[in-house]
Amino acid sequence: MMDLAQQQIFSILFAAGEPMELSRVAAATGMDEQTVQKYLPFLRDSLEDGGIPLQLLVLGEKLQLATLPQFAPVIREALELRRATPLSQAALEVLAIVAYNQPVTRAFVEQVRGVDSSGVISSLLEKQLVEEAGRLELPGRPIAYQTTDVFLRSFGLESLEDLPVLPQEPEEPPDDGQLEGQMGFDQLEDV
Amino acid sequence: MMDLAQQQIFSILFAAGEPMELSRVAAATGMDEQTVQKYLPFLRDSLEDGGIPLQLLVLGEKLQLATLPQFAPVIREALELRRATPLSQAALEVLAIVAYNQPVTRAFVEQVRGVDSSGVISSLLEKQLVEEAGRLELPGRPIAYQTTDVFLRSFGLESLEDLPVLPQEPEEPPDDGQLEGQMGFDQLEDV
Amino acid sequence: MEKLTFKIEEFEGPLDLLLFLIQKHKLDIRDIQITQLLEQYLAYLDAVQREDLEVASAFLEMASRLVYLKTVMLLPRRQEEGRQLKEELQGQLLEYQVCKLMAAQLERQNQGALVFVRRPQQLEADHSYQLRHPASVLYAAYQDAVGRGRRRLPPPARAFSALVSRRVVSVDSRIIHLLKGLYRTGTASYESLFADSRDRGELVATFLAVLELVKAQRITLEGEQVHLERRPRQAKVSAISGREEETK
Repeated sequence: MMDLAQQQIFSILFAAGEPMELSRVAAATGMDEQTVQKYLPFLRDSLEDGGIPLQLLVLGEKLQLATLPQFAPVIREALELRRATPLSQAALEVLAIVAYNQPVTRAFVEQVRGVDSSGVISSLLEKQLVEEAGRLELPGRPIAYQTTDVFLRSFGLESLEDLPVLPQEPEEPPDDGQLEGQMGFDQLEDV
Repeated sequence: MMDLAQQQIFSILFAAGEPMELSRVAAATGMDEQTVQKYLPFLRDSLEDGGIPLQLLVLGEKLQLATLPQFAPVIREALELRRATPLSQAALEVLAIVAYNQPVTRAFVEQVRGVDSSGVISSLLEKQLVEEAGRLELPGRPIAYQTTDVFLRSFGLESLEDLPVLPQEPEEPPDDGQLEGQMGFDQLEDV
Repeated sequence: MEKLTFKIEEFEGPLDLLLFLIQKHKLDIRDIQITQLLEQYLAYLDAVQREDLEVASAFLEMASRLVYLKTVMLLPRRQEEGRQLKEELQGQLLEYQVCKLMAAQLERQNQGALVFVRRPQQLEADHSYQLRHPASVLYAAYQDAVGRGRRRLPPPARAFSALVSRRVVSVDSRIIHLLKGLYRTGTASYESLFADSRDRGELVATFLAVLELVKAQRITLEGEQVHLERRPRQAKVSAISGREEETK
């Protein structure tokens, strides 16, 4: 059973639809941010206890209510939505590059991929998976890109910190032969 | 506690946002309309029992979930705080391009910036900084955009004439509107 | 994976293709044999070209890069440069390999199509922008947007009115125009012939007109100068063919 604070937070998030800054929720309800934060687990419990088929998403500094995955088919049916075409390999690659290196320029993306990527970036912008992040102080003032809330939501992430860890590069071949100019520890100790 | 049928109806209405035909809810969930109708009181009870601050509206043949009136002030507060976000670099650029070249199409803006700008234009429309200015007599009859009074107010301008003057373009094409075949002899003779 | 025939569209780019070849031939990505890789790469491009498919320029660029790399590595005095170039390529391949791994990971995590959110509830609230800024920020933003691309600024909307009304600049009209001018002056600089062309279509028409006039021996080009032939060897201006060039 929701108490008043939970109800206020829930009402705001329901009406906003889009991700809403936690700080704004706090300001509007007159709580401080820590207090709002403290209420989130209780809100989640209330949803679950009431069998309300919604999830409370944390997307970086923002909060959003969304439906549960298992109801996707019935929602899609009712809203007459066509099944979304899955992201192309190219789109996933560009997303991965932007996600792990943001903010990045188009030139950077193209350097990693070795091919022109402007069309892919446009389509990601359109899908709101990436957005502009201003311009970089580089010659030509290129536009930088970053991932969005939609990206976090689409990939089930609460923040960029949750991105899967990059695979560790296998260790360099064992260095039985020291490289030129490198000193070993024993030598150092001898000094 | 909601059962599966209630959860399905709730999920559809949540995602729809707008009022949704009862018949479509029925079709999507595989129930008949009477059954859906029969579930509505139970759904209301579940919302109440869980302290969920939502009401189920029946609008003619349509259904909608909406917030409760007593939460309107806190919702409005939060949504209005949200509006006070300063314009992004991308938004400023699009606005400047529209301001200096209006009426312009989205394609024009995108050609100048070299990047998809549809999202930015929507957000400027919502903020009432730009508005539609009819359609241009071009292939595809694209929508043209122009700046608004809100724009003038936001930038302290009395009229568009007050926009800071851009440096003269050295290669501005002559636009004295000479017709083909009328021009050129004098220039030739001058050589 | 081990398909004998493959299409270029299956690869996201030359790096993708190289990784495929490295994997297929079990090469060591940390110490690739350039000669071997180059052979396979070129064989692949050949196969694609035999199918009459256009090979994207990025693939050709990589081919030339590999050829250059191989050449440099063969030259005893430039082995250091060769080593660096090779390391650069290997680094790029490793980086791209990581990118592909992450893309695959993201794909597994993608639930974008399963989770729905609401559109904002319509409030009677005023959504108009409330902040104030000095107008100079517009000026700065415009400069940023246009930036170095200033010269590539698209023509303003009014310029399209011509396009829409399908304005046609015929080569013939340009021939007459050029001749009229030259009859008065006898000679003119080559560049001046184009001085009054307002758009690309007109430039093209003018250029074609010049070619036609040269071919018909009505004018001669000497360096930068264009001279009118006062005594045409052919009585008629055969250049006028009735053909029309549309503006682009």
